[in-house]
This record gives sequence, C-alpha cells and structure tokens, in this order.
Amino acid sequence: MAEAQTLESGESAAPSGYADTRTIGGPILSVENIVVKFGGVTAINDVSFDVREGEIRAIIGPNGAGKSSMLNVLNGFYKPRSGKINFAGQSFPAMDPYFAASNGIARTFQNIALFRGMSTLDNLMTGRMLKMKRNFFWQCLYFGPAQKEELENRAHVERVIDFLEIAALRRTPVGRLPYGLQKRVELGRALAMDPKILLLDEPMAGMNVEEKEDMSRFIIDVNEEFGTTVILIEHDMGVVMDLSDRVVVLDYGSKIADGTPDEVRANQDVIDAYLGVSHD
Amino acid sequence: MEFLHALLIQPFADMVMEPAFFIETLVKGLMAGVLYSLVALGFVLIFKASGVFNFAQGVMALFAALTLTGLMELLEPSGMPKALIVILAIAATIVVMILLALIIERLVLRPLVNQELIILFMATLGLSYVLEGAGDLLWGSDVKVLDIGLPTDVWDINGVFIEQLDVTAAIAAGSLVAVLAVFFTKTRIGRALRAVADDHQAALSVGISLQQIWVIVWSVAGIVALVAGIMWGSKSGVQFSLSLIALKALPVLILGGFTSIPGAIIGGLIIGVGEKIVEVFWYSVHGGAVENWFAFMLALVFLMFRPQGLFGDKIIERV
Amino acid sequence: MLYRETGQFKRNYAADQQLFPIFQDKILLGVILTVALAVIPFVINDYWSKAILLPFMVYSFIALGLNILVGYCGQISLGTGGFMAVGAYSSYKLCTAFPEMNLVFVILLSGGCTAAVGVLFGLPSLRIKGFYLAVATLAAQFFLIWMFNKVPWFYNYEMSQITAPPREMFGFLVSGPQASPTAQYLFVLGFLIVFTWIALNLVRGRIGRSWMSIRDMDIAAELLGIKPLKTKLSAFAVSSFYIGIGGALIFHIWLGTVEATEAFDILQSFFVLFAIIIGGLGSVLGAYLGAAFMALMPVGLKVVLVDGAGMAVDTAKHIEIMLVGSLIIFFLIKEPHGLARMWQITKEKLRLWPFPY
Amino acid sequence: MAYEYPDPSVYDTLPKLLRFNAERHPTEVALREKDYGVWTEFTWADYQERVRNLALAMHEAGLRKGDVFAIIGDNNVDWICAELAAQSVGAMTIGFYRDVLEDEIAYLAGYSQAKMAYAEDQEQVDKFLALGDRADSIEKIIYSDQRGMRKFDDPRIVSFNDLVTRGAEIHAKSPELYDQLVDAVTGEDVAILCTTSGTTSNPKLAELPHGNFVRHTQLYLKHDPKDSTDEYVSVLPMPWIMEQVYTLGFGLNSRMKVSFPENEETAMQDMREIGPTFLLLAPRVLEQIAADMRARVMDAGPLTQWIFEKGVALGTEAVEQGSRSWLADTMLFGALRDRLGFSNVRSAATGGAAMGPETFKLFLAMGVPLKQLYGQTELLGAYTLQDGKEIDVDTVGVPFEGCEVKIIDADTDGVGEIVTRHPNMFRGFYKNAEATKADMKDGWMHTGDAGFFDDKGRLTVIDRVKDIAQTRTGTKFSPQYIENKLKFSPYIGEAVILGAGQDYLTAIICVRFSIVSKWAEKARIPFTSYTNLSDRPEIYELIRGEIAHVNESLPETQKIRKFLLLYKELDADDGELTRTRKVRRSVIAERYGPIIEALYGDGDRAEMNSEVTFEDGRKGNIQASMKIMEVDGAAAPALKKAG
Repeated sequence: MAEAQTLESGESAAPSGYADTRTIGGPILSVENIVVKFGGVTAINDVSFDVREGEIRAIIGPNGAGKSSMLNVLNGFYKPRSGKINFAGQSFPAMDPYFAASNGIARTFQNIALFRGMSTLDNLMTGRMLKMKRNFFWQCLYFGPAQKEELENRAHVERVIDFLEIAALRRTPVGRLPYGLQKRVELGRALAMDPKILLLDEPMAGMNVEEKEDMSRFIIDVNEEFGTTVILIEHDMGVVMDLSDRVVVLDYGSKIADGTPDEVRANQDVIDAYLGVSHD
Repeated sequence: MEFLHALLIQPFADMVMEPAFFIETLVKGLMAGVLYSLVALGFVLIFKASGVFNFAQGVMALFAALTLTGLMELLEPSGMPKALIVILAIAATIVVMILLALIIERLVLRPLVNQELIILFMATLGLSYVLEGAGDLLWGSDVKVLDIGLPTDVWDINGVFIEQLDVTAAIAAGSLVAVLAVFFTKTRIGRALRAVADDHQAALSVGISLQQIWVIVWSVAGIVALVAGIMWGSKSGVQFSLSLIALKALPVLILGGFTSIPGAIIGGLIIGVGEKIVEVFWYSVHGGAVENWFAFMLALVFLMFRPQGLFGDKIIERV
Repeated sequence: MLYRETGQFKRNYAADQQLFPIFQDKILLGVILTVALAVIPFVINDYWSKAILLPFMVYSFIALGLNILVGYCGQISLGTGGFMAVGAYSSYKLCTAFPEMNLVFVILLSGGCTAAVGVLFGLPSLRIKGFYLAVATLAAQFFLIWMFNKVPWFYNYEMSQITAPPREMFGFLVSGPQASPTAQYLFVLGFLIVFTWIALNLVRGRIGRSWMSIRDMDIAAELLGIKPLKTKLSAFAVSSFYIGIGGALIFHIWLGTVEATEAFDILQSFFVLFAIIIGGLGSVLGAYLGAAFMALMPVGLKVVLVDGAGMAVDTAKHIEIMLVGSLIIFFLIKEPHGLARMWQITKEKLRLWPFPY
Repeated sequence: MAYEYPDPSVYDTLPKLLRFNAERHPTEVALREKDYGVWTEFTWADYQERVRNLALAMHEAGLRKGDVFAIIGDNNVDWICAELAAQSVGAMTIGFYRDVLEDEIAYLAGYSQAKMAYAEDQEQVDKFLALGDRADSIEKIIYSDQRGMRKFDDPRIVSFNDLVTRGAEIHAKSPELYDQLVDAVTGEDVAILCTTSGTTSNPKLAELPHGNFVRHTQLYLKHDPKDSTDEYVSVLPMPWIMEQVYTLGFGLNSRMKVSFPENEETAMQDMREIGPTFLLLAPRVLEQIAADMRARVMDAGPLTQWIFEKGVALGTEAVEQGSRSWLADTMLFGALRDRLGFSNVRSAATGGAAMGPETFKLFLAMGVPLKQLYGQTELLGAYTLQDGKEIDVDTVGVPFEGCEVKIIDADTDGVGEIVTRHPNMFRGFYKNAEATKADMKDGWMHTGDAGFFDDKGRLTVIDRVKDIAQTRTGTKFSPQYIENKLKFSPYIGEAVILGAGQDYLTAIICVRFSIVSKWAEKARIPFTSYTNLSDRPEIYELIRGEIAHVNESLPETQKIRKFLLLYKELDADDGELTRTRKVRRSVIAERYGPIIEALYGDGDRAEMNSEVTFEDGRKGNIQASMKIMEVDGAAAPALKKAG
C-alpha cells in the first residue's frame, strides 16, 4: 500500500478553522440485482448498491471485474438482462442515455473520448448542449437569442476552464494536448453539463504522480464546491482510499464488499481477491 | 385497382403461366449474379485481410479486361495461334495485375497505414479514377470486343434457352472459389492471411510482413478482377459501364456480409435473380431499367434490419 | 509575415467569437467581397460566366452542402447527384406549376423538397456508418435518377429533358437563354453569400458542435445528451437543402437544360465528394477551394493540353481523370484536411513568422 | 509634450489621486483584467467605487489609521483595490510575494502586527490560517476567489464581494464618510511598508509615505512621461517597489491604463493582446527573450534565417550610427515586434543587472527603446535613468533632478560605495530604528552597491560591495560583473569566476545546452549528452574564443587565465544557484573543491570523485573528469613578469 502515501492530503493535521461542510443526503441513485451478459459471458452478476447524494463513491476491483460495464449500465449504454435502476424518483429496467444526460448524469471515459477535431473550448461547449434550446432558425442567423444563448453558455464554460486551470488551452485542438491534459479537458466537458452525478472511469489511469494529485484535487473540489455526487472507478488503491466515502468491490462481476475505505481494506475477501494480487 | 393487379397478381400469374420463360429469366439472373459475385469476391478478399473497402475493385476488373484486350490486339499481328495469344495475354495481364498490386501497396497503402479505414476507402475512390484514366489512356476508350474463345452458343433445353457463356462463367466462378478455399485453408500464406484479418500481430508472428500480405491479397484480388473482367467483357464488351455495373457488387456484399466468401456468392445470386425477375415480371409497374437501383434499394432495406449481412460477423461496439 | 496582432484584444465573448476575429482577415474578406460585388459584374462576359464563374459558384454551393454532411457530421454520401436532381426537378415542377412565383422562392422551396428526400435516405444512418452508409446512399443516387427518367410527371409528360423557363428578378432576366451573364452571376452570388454566412453560423454554434461531436465520437456525444438520429438527420436535411438549391441553380441558371441521367449521374456525386476531399473536409473554406479546383482544373488543363500542346480532347480528359484520382490519394496521404488546412497552416506560419512555432 | 500631473501638494495621497481621476474622467478606462477569456474593463468611476466600498467596509470592520494591512495574491484588480482601500482609511499596506514561505509571513505579520489581510484564494488563506497563534493580530482575512473556501469555518474569513456589497450599503447611509476618511490621511502618513530583499537576515519594512510616493513618481514621470493613451501590463511581482511605482504611481498620476493578465501561463499572450506602450523587463528576461528568439529562428527555414541575420545586422548597424533601418524594420523587425507584443512600445526600462551589448542593441534595433535605470526600495525605486541619446550598455544614466548620488570610500579607479539621498526617500524601517541607523548615515542611504561615475556624470554599478573579491596580489574584482559579461555569449549558460586569494582568475563554465547543441548539430559534431557535449574539444575551442573576447574588455589583472567546462548544469534544485539564478559561491567552493584545486594546479585535467549530500538530503557519488584549458588571450605569468 505504498501508493496510499503519495496522496496523503495532510488535511487532518491542519489546525482549527477547517470543517467538512458537505452534506451527504439520501440515496440519489441505486441499482438492484443487475445482471449484464455479453453472449454467454456474464459481465455483472446480481449486483446491488446505492449512491448517496453528495458522496464520492468508488467502484473497485481487478481487471475484468465489471467496473466499466457497471458505469455503462448507469448511464444507459448497456441494457441489463435483469435488475433495476432507481433514479430521479423512478425505477427502470435500463437507463436511457438521453434521460441520464438530461437528468444530470455526466461521465468521462477510461480511454479518452474527446472530440479530437475540436478545440478545448468547443469540446467543453458540447457539454452545454442540453442547456441550449434556441431553434434552428436562430442558429442559422447566429443572432439575437441564439447568440445570447451561445455567449451565456460560453461564460459558463469559462468558469469550468478557470476551475480546471486550462485557460492557456482554450483554442488548442484537443488532439494536440498531452494525455494528462486531455483527461482534464474531458472532466471539464462533463462538468460543463452541471452534473448532479459524475461518473469517472479511471480518471487517473496513465498519469504521473503530479497529475494524479491535480486530478484528485479537482475531484475533491467538484464534490465539495458543487456538491456533485461522484461515482469513481479507479485502479490506484491509494487514490480510491483517500478520495472516496464508500467503496463497492467487484470481483468477476459480483459484489464482494461494500463499505467505507477502512471496512473494505479490512475485508478478507477483498484482500484475497484484489489487494493480494494488485502488488505485482 | 389496375395498378395493384399489375403489382400483386399479374407477375405471379405470368410466372406460373410461362414456366420456361420464368426458368430462363431465373437462370439469366443467376448468371448475372455469378458475375456480381466475382467482383464481390475481390472486395471480400481485400476487406478480410486488411479491413480496406476497395471501391476500385470494379475498375480493376475493367482495367484488367482493357489490358487483356489491348495485349491481344498487340499480339494479333504476330500470327501466333489464337489459343497461344490468349494464354500469353492472360499471363501478361496477370503480371500486370501483380505489378499493380505492388504499386498500390507502395504508393497508396503503405503511406496510409494506421489511418482510419474511411480514409483508405476514399483513397480507393481516388484509385478507381487513376485506374480508369490509365486504362483509357493506355488502351483507348472505345467499346472493345473481348473474345478469348469462350463458347457463345445457346443451349435449348425444352424451350429454355441457356447461354453457354453463362455456364462457363458459373464454372469459372465455382472453380475460383474452390481454388481460393484451398489457398486459404491449405497454404501457409493463406492461413496467415486469415490470421491477419483477426489480428495483425498474429500475422506478423507467422513471419510475413503486413506489406507482403497486402501485395499478395491485392494480387489475388487483381486476378479475381481479371476473371470477372473476362466474363463481363466476353458477354457485353469492354467499356466504362463495366465499372459502374461492378458497383453492384457493393449491395451484394451488404447482403452477404463483408467478410464471408460464401456470402459474396449467395448475395450475388440473390441480387442477380431478384433484379432480373423484378425487371422482367413487374415491367408494367415500373417501366424498366430497375436493374439500375434494385440491388441498392434491396441492400438499403436489408441494412436496416441486419447491418452485418447474412453471413458477416456481428459488430459489437465497446465503450 | 503580414499579420500584426499586437493590441487586438476582446472585451466580451461576442467579439471573441466573431467569424473573423483578426483584423487583417477582415480586410482580406473585404477585398474579396469588393472584387466579387463591384468589379466582376462589370467585366464578366458569357464565357467567363458559363465556363468558369457559374460552375465554380454552384459547385461551391453544393460542396458546402456535402461538406456539412461528410466533413462536419462524418456521414459519407454518394447520393449527391440524386439530390441535385431532386432540386432541379422540383424547381422545374414548381416553376411550371406556379409561373407567378418568384424564382428565389422556387429555388428555396426546391431546396426544402430535397431536404425532405435527404432525410428519408438519411434514416439508415442511425444503424449504419462509414462505407455501409456510402452504399446506402448509392441507392438514393440510382433510384432518384431512374425515377426522374422514368416517371413522366416529373418532366410534365414531355421530353425527359427539361428546360428552364425565363424568369426575372428586379426586372432582369436571370434564367433562360436571354439572361445576361451579369444578372445570372449576381443571382447565384447572392445565394452563395447568404448561405455561406448561414453555414458559418451553423457550424460554429450548437448545431455545428453536435454534428462534429457525432463525427468525432458518437458514443460520447450520445452520453452528453446529443440525439444521434436527430443530429444526423439534421445534417442530412441541411446538406440536402444546399445540394438541392445547387441542383436548381445548375438547372435554372448555369445549364438551362438538363437531363437527369446525364447532368446528375453518379460521376457528379464523385465530383463533389472529391471537391471536398481536396478542398478540406470539415471546412467552409474547403468547399470553396475544392470546388474551385475541381471546376477550374479541367478548364486549365484544356487550355494547356488541348489548346496549348495540341493534344486530343479525349486524351486530355483521361489525363484529367488520372490527375484527379492521384490528387485525391495525394491529399489523403499528405494532407487529409485538404487545401483548407494548407491555407490554415500557411496562415499560421504567416502569423508566427519569423518564428517557426 | 508637457502633460500636467495633478498637483502633489493637493492630491498628496494615492486615494486622493484616485478620487481626483474618478471625478474628472469617470468614464475613461483605468484598468483591465482578463477573466474567463475576455478583458473586463474598469473605468475610473468603477475603480473608485470599488475602492470606496471596500474601504468603508474595512473601516466598519475596524481598520483604522496607522493599522497594518497585509496583501498576498496574484496581480489583479482586487489586489490594488484592497491596497488602495486600506490606504484610504489610513492603514499601511504590506505586499507579500505570492510564493513566499509560511515562516516569512509569520515573521512579517507578527512583527508588523497586521490587523487585516487580503489573501486572494484558498491557497493563500491557508498560509494565514496555518500561522495559528503566530499571527493572532489578524482580525479579518479577505478572500476574493470563492473556490475551495467552503471547508473553512474560521469566523475571521470574509469575502471580498460581501465587503464591497456591505460598503455600498454604508455609503448609501453615510455618503460623506469615505471622503472624510480620505481627507483625514495626509501626505505625511505612511502608505506602504515595502519589504526589502534581505538576502541574509529577515526582511525589513521600508516606510514610504504617501506624499513621498506621489512626488517621487511624478519626478520619475518627468523623465519618462506617460498619459492616458499609455498601456501597461502588470506582470512583475506586485509587492516589488517598481511594480508599485508603475501600477499605482504611474497609473494614478498619469492615468496610464494598467492591464492584468489572466494567469502566469497566459501572461505573454495576454501582454501581446494589449500591446503595452511601456514595459520594464529584467535583463535576465530580455536575454532569455533574445536567446529564445534566436533558438526559434534556428529551427526556421534557410530563407527566414537569412532574412533574420541580415535584418539584425542591418538594424544593429543603423542603431550604432544612431538611427533605425527602414529596410530592416519592414522585412524583419515589424513582424518580430508584433510576435513579441512590443509593437506599440514607446518606452522601456531595464535594470538590476548587467546586460549584453548584443541583446541591448538587438532590442534597440527592434524599436524597443531600452533605458537602464537604478534604484532601491528605500529610495522609492528608480532614481537614475539613461537619457537614451546614445547606446550605453554599461551605465545606469544620470540621477533624477534633486536626487543626490555620491561615491564614498573610492579606490584609485573611483570605485566605491554608492550613497544617495533625496527629499522623497523612505522615512526609516518600520519598528527597526537600529537597521535604519545602519543604512542611513547623516541622511544618506548607503546602498551597499559598488560603482563609479564616468566623465559624463553617468553612474556605473558593478556589484555588491561585499561581493567584491581580491586576488592574492591585491587586485579587486567583481566575480559577478565578469560572469555577466561571459554570459552575454549565447554559448555560455552559467559561469563562475574564481580567484579570491589566488594568483589569477579562472572560470568554471556551463555551456548553454539549447544553443550549443544546435551549433554542434550544424557543425556535425556527434554527442550523446550534456556531459559528453561539454567534453568535446570543438566546444572547448568555441568557448575559449568567447572568453578571449571578454578578456579584451577586462583590465590586464582581471583577465581569465584558465577555464573548464563543467560536466553538468548548475542547478537551483541542487542549491548551486539561488532561485533568482545567482551563483551560490560557498556551495560551489565546497562541492567543487577538487576542481577548483585542479584549476590552480599544473595538470590539464580536473577529476571529481566524491560523495556529496544535496540540500534535500539525497546523497550522490560524483565521478567526472574535465579538461582544463588555458585562454590564449591572457598573458602567461612569465610574460607578465617580463613586462
């Protein structure tokens, strides 16, 4: 567990004047008995868990444990064979991607899925798509309401740019950015949606220590500043244990543990399934 | 009412009333289908081995046929026996097609390696223009008669007329498929080619470079194009429209699946038969020339329901 | 080299997002517009109009339309010729059915008809991509041309060749054999300027970004709340609208007489596709550059090879075909974003000179 | 042009000047700030309103005349508004450098008993909070960046915007209050407690009264006039005296527009967007710009390189003859100026260190009229400035009118310590009479710098007096002065001059890798690494030529006799340089003892094989072998005896 030290924030050692001002609410999203199969292969087997409003929830597990599949279920890209998803006061057998997006579920991808032909700014602006309503006619003229709407959303996106400290990259085509910054821009695109829930698929994969620290800081800030619920898949155990409030552990598509980082760390099944083999 | 009758009743009545004519149309359709299949086969070969959708396959057939007729015209004054001329010309054309494959690999494919497939597709569009221009420039653009001595008689089997050329084409196509099947399953290179379709690394570990594979595949596709060109050319002359007719191989592929050789054959037959029968028996409904678009519309409808084709692999998207 | 940008700063997003934020670019645009509007109309003659300017302008228009679909939205289409025919034939029908209708409305409405047809043939794009879609659009090409050739209603039960009736704008004849080159030129130029401006507005706003997001990464776009079908169909609609207007302009202004199987065959589809590949996929400027190249290269080659070197017309034509094909391959290898990117790189270099980066 | 500045006897404080401008020119743009990608403009009325509201709220919160107000953050409108607001109620302001360490804040805040602080963002607020008891005098901490602030629940923390809102309410209730507060402050009251760079001990705080500040900046403006058409981009550290003089002094006196860039990374681009008419750049920065420029042109095509070389040659030649080359300007410098954002520059200053003649001429040729200046915090910044009439690389010009400068304890060459006095200088060090006494003798400020006057009355500054070294034979020399001359060579990155207590001078040289590696590539000299490159005989020969060139301008006794090329670059991370890239001689002497010994020995190689402990506790084993080369230009000892 040497990695855990690299991200020790040291906040607990700080003097008075600090407080966890977040309010963790009731469950905002939950899944019940989800089963996902591809052909004959079971990717997720009867998994249930809930996510509380305002918390950072991690899903961990060895490679192929079904973590990404779980995120894909949550935002509607995969349709489960059985089980249900409870969200926004309703219950669904499967999520619809558009419904997820329009009800405030945003996500990033494990392999960066930016729009490579566009600039950083335009990529972030795509995150505002659902907030922009002006019809085709006004769009043609780029005048009056359409321009007003465009500029208002630009102003919003600029706040995200400021937040993520990417002002210098505004006009750069994202394809030219280094990997770590692409990840940051992708987070920015998700943030531009004003999400209630942010799904992060290995946000720190392939990053160096410094980039990981930056990204962790951004995730914590998003969670604290905007009260955004974060659901996170991450390989780096140190990061997960530092960041998250509660952790779900998957192994071969099944849930083997669920609890606070400390509880999970102490769980024998988890140690056997994951922690034991992670030190390669 | 009259229209519905013409659409729904009359054609089937005609089929039943004139079985010989129906069978003849059917056979004609099958034979056209065989030729579509031959062009489609070339597509499949290249697609399977490199993922490249070779739009120029039809023009390659035209180019091969033009080269063949051109060479035969050149050899004719020599006074050699016809059979020798044909054999020499065919051999030379095969050499030309292999050279062409080498050139294409070097000048088009190699610089575009690792590019998106859609870029490669558009490059083959450009290639088809180059080949068309080159063929016309070298051999002239008039319609040419291609006669390599294939039988042109018509058999009359109980009132059903069947052209021998069509039968020859079917036999040629059949043997080509057989040869290819042997090539792909029994030879080392063939097996490597199959491997490359699944995994480029795997093919490299067999000890064949990607470049070599491309050259081989394009050469084989060139030879297939030559066979298709001979058949089409013998039937209706060598002319530019050949490359357009060859476009019909595209819907054939959609029906049959881009990666399946049997699919190419069966798709070709379905389209050949389908368009002939619709053309002939529904003439009063549409007024003719539906062959121009029937295949494409069929493919379009088909795509809506089964995009991977009859025999193609299922396309799975992963996030 | 020529650019001087010190002291050009933006106080608000409106200024920052304007079409031509750099002062020197505004001057360049002003010069081009002045020449187009105030110089050419006075010097134009029949040859320049019919052989050079009209083809360049109508193909720019059509290339602009196709570029929206292919370059911005990433949906390949080989049905351009068919859609041009829809524009031409629907304008013919409208024009003959309502002789009093202003030609501008006729042409806009025929663009609308084409958009509807385009949407219909765009439906498969929900399920298929790339060259599968290319094949599907071939169906549109072949079916539409067959239809205009076979269904007599479309050519008013006369000859399958249709002829544009004379029509006036502001008292000047713009279509028919008596129309003056200046009037025709200005008529097409008006369309071109207005619709280029609209295209620029579309591609820089919400709709343009939704197209590009579908092109670049459709899965990610869907999860941002972009509806793939709606977005693709909107691209098909806008694209076909432009192509239809282009077809109508070809019929009414440039050629005057067309026959579906000749004027709008599959080679037209290739022609326009090549124009945008050479010009630059996903660039409004690219549509202009590509159309200029494709429309003017044959003229240039004819002057050089036939008139100059005394080559046979046929041979020159073959060379032209080969040249176009080679250039397509060349551009795809060397500069997949075409002439527009080359211009952009040049401009970037000028802006940085004497520094290389 | 005679531009009338406000009468300093009436408008004798900075807030009064602000009020004056807001009354006379309410709609004129005073400040710009790039936020969220676009430039927000503040008119004089906006500026005044913001300062007024903030001041009223601060006053309500208990800030009074004579209190100390601490400021830390990036250069921006909020910073200067906070500063002026505090000054409006008569408080004294201290600016902290933004990367200052906690200990220094603790020291200064505790020592000055700062009552309130402006800390821009969470990071800076953290610094104050972390002090705990060490800064118990602080009653309020004002922040302007909301981000990350939610986790604080310290009651002392208030938001800038809340204060501004509160101030507006107070103003609505008592409209005369602000004017009363401002009028209660006079020119005799201290405006700024400016930190002086204490390299050895804790920093001291120089008391700068309002009246002195206003008058001295007007004096400066007389020598370098500015008006409301002037544009200035604030990129230097805000607490530094010169940035205070420009942003507040020039800004308020001449209504020069001041713009603040978005952040550090975009500063150069933002500066270009504005196109300043006036700038101050340290010689180090200018050298860096010139070096970058050359390095980038080296990567360009041959034609561009040719144009560049020709243009520079033509331009330099013209400058040497006191004119500008029209041709060079058209073909090169026009574009070059634009790329760097210097197109509109009408006046430019530099100072603080020596500068290479080539670089100096390059900027002059480019149309950037560089003038060197000299000054100290205690003397309110610059008090000498070149007149710009001729190319003058060495001197810092003549003193401003009314500023007395003299050299004391001069040696035979006229070199001695520079001492200065003028009517507007600082009043003393805050709560530190002892230090005041040490630096101020009979009303003269002892600068600690060594320098001399030339026959035209121009001052030349050599080095710190305490850094002047002596050879065994008694020759005085300034290592830094010679090192700087060496570093003007594009091929020399760092240089260390040795010779104190020795018979003659030697040098340890670090090549400038970015340039030398390109040179080597062009000359087809193979190399694998910095170390390997530094060992090539061709490179030794190259550097030898450069040193010989410098030797020509040095007195016989100060010529460099031998040198070697160090196997590595000197590194601030290894403690060999200060963060401002000054050589740490003691560290060098200790770490490279064997090399130095070898330089003064007879061998022609220096060997390094020792274990060293770096600052951060790392241990490393250094093993290296370097050639030692003699510089032919220097006379051999035997010859000297003969002569």
